[in-house]
Amino acid sequence: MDLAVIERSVALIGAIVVGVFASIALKEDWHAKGLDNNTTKLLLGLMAFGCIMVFFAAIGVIGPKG
Amino acid sequence: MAVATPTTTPIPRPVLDHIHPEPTGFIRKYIFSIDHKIIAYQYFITAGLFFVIAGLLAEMIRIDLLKHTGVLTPNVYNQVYSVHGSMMVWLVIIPFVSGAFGNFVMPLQIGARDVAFPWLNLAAFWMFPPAGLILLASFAFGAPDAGWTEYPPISLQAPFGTSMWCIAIFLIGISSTLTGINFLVTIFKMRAPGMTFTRMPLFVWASAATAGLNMVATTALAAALLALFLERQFGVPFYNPTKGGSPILWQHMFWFYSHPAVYIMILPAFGIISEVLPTFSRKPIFGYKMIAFSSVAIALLGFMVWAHHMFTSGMAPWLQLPFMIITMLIAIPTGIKIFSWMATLWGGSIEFSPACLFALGFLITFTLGGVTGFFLAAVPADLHEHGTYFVVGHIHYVLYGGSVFGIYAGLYYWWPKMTGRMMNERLGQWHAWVTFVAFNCTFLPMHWLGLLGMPRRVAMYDVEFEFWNQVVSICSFFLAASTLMIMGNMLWSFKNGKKAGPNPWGARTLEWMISSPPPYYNFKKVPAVLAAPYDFGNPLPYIGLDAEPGAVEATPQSTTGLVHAH
Amino acid sequence: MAHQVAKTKVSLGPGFWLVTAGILIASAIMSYFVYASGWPIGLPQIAEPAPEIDSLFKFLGAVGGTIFNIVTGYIIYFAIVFRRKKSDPPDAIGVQVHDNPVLEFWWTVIPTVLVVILAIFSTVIWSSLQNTAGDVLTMEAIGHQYYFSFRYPKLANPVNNEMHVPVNVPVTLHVTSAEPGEPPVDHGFWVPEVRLKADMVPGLINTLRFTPTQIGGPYRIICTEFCGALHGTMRATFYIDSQKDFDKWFAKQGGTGGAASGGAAGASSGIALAGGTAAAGATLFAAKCSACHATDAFSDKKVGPGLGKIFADPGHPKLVDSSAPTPDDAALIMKKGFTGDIGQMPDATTNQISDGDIANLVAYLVSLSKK
Amino acid sequence: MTTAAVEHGHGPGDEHDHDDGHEEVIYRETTDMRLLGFVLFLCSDVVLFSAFIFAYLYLRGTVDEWPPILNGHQLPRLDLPFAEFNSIVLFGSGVTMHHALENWKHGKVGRFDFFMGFTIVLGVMFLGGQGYEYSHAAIGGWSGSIFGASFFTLTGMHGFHVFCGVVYLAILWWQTKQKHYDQTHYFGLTAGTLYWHFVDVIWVALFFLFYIF
Repeated sequence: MDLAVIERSVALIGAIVVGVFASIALKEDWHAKGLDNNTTKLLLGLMAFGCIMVFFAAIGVIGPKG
Repeated sequence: MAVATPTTTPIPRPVLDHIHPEPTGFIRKYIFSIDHKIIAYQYFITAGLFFVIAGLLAEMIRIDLLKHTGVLTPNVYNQVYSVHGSMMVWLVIIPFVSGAFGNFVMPLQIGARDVAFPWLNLAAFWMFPPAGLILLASFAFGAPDAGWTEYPPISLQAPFGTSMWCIAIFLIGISSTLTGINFLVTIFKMRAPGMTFTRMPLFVWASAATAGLNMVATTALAAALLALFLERQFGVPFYNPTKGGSPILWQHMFWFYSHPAVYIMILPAFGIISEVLPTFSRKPIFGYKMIAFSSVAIALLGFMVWAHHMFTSGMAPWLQLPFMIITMLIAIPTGIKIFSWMATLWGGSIEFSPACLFALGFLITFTLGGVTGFFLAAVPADLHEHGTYFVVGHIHYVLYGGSVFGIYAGLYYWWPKMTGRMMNERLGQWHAWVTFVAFNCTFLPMHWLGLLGMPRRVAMYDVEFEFWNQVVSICSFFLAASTLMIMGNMLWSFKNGKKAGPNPWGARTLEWMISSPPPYYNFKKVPAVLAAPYDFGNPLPYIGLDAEPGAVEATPQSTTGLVHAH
Repeated sequence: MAHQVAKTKVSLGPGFWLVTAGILIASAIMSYFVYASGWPIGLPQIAEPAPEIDSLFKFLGAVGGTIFNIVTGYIIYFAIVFRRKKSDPPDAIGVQVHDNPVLEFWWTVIPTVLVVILAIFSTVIWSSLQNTAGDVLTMEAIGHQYYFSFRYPKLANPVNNEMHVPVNVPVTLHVTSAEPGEPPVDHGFWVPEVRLKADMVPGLINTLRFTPTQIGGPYRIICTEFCGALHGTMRATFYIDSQKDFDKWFAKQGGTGGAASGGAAGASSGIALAGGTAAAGATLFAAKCSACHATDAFSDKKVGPGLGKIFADPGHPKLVDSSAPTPDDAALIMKKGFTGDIGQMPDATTNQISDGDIANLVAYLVSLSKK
Repeated sequence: MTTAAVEHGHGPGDEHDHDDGHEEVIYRETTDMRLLGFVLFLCSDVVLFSAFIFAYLYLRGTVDEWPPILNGHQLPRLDLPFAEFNSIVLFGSGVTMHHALENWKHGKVGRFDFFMGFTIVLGVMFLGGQGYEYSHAAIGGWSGSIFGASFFTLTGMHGFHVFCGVVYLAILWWQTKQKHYDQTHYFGLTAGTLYWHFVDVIWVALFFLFYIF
């Protein structure tokens, strides 16, 4: 039970940190051209979205109820 | 465009000049060669071998159906037709059209020295023979018997052979996925300077569309096969209704690949026809852009129609309508192709070489196959036809009368380029005629058998169908015999076929600008392309092409670019 | 131009229009025969919607045949007229024409129009197959290795390998495969003379709707999905009887008053329903039944159907003699359990309800239907 | 520098004498082709996962309630909090990998090593977490129900990809130690990074589909 609380809080903090770093990385090579950079941008963006999802899951906004 | 003028300045492409040294030693040269031509020859030989085996299996089917009670025991019969179908689709036609023709012709036509990833090419080929052997070996363990579609749940109860079938097809799937990736990169990145997309030969367009399909669709099949294998071997419930799975799920996943697979099999044949017809009617292909784009359109639409194989399987009725309508839409780009080919014949100077005869036969049989396809697309009609011999007739019209006729045309067309020797024209023409007649006598009656109530995949059938089945069987023996004619022709050309020279047909695409068989590096110097191919009136649109002496002079004097070396 | 020997004809070719006329006339004649004859199927049309489906076949045949004639005709014509003659020099070339926008426009538009017409026609026929009108006789066909069995309402046991339906009675046929205990395999149900087919997939119920119009038989019922070694031998016979003959046959099969649609075990439940009280039933229903059954219309399915108006519910499938289910039918189902096209329900022992409970529940259901 | 270019520009045992510029173009163009090939490979891999995801959603659609009922009991949901934790481990590794590549581009080999090692550690941690999850997921095992089938197959395939990724990154790291790459010739590292990001993104989908949805 309290293990779950620990996991949640770690995930919460982690989500913020990782999300921020991911967005920064995204912002940095936003103007970079080339197939590799564009693919990276797409993937990083999706990963940032993943962080947002984890964030909301951790604060219990989304996820199965009950 | 009347005169060939450079509309784009050819950029130097050092990577095109990059060459890996010719291997010495038999193994590296002929067994594990990375030369796309050698690999193409390997595909030709292997797929040809499987073609013979699968053909013999087909004759076993027809022998069984000589009597309405069946000749073989039902178990054997079911295994025979299932392996026949699987082999013809995955081990014969697909390797032939993309592995063999794609590998040999496509790099030559875009002026490349090899494909983008030669080692990948080598790896892709060497997944192919083992797959075939595994499938054949499955006979020892109880071969798959539920048809080439292997619908669960019955395929879950079949003996171990079906798991071997999964493995074999999975290998083939990986092989064609890798080939697809390889070809796409090759076509995108390795075209000769100045060869814009609209200057690519139409076979290259077809290869590109096919490669795309291979790359995307085949992994879906891999997933379906993996799930089937896991369920068979470890009881993981995906398809078994008694454990909560869904048999229909397999049908969705299987057909999501296997309908595009139909286009994987037919698009390269389209490409071959689009090369053969201009050459032998000495005319530019009619409506180049329409033909090229229709290939892409067909490839894209091909992904949205898979469920038309499942109209009777039990899906939401309203879903039937979109699938029916999109399926019917495919008739439009296909029709455009057919009409453009007809218009290419018009006003030509048509030379009835075997390749041309097969191309003409293709137009007729494939049109019929398309018409019956329309019968099957219309849901209410399909409710009567589904699972009958009408379907069997239809698929043989599109796969035999389509793909195989295209393969024959391509073989006669590129044989001189591949071997450096001519085949026997007369014998080839006989082959074309015999094949055409025997083919139609074999597969046309199947449509009526089906409509009158003969279901497919049966070892025995109602007695009233016996007469027509015997007709079909006898004609199929002639069809099989006709295959011997081209084999004999090949042997003949090896023994006493006369030297072909670089360009025996007076064709205008790049592969004919170099000696036959092509040298290891294909092009001594990679040429620059100034205009579209097929403009027979104009000088050849290639510069900097330092080919073998006497091959071609691209001078205004030579009207066709045709010069008889020797 | 450099190529002195190029064919420079402006005409479409000798006798082009003659050939065109020939192709069109041939197509017209062919289409006429398609409609005049039984082409392409020629089997009797023993039930709705066979005639509609055949009309689609004929239309497709006429259109497709015409397209085929046009393609084949012109190809042969071009091949003959534009062949390379012995006299032509080796580097003779054809007319150097690349495209013709007008032509290409038309041969894109005309097929598109044709496709649209065909799609509309097919859709119209398709929708006629979807109609749920009538729904008088609701029955089941079940595929086994290697025979068919047919469940009739009010018939205790399924009938094997013989399907009788009364003429002019709309039939709703639910097909499935593999009852519990059998190895699950696909089968197919096809009566060519009816032109309808449905796969019999284990764990899935597909539905065919048709109205027999011609007394006759036997016709073939054919399995059209591979179902094992003897798939080819899997047949049953199909008869369309007059209502009287059908009733006679039905009686011979042991059809009597009793169970509800879908065919649970026959006869009477033998439970004294008089003593039941609706109030006790209500509490029992909440405890035992409400998990699977709603108390509103029959069509409102939870796991089982809604039972609110079961004794006065238009949504409830009618029986062969179009009589509604009786309280005793309900009691019987609670006692014996139920297996049928609308689902399954365990029997009284599994549900742990006594005969008295059943009596109370029935009383409750009756009270619901009265509301 | 030249070693790198030769490694990449040419097949093994290729003997030309090239001037440097020519060599650079060769390298650029081959890298270009390999990149496209690699991205196409990722696309077909996406289809593989999509097919299984389709299977999962299809099967899920065939039952009235989710998780499904096995032997009369409804199966439990999966352990969401732990999954959140584990996801962050994987996403974090994606960020560290990104920084590893950036540092390599700027020639900061020391920091590259740090982040590379960090990435691999996180990857291994994620795999361990999956192992923990597998041992605790009480959903009737792989072959118990459609839930177990789709969950263990999909996450198993993803785990296999992660495992391959860890090995791949380790090899790349070793290659950097072999002076295989330099500041301008590092296609292998680009490919590794793309692959690792790809694995992360697949997990985003799986996390949503199995834990949230």
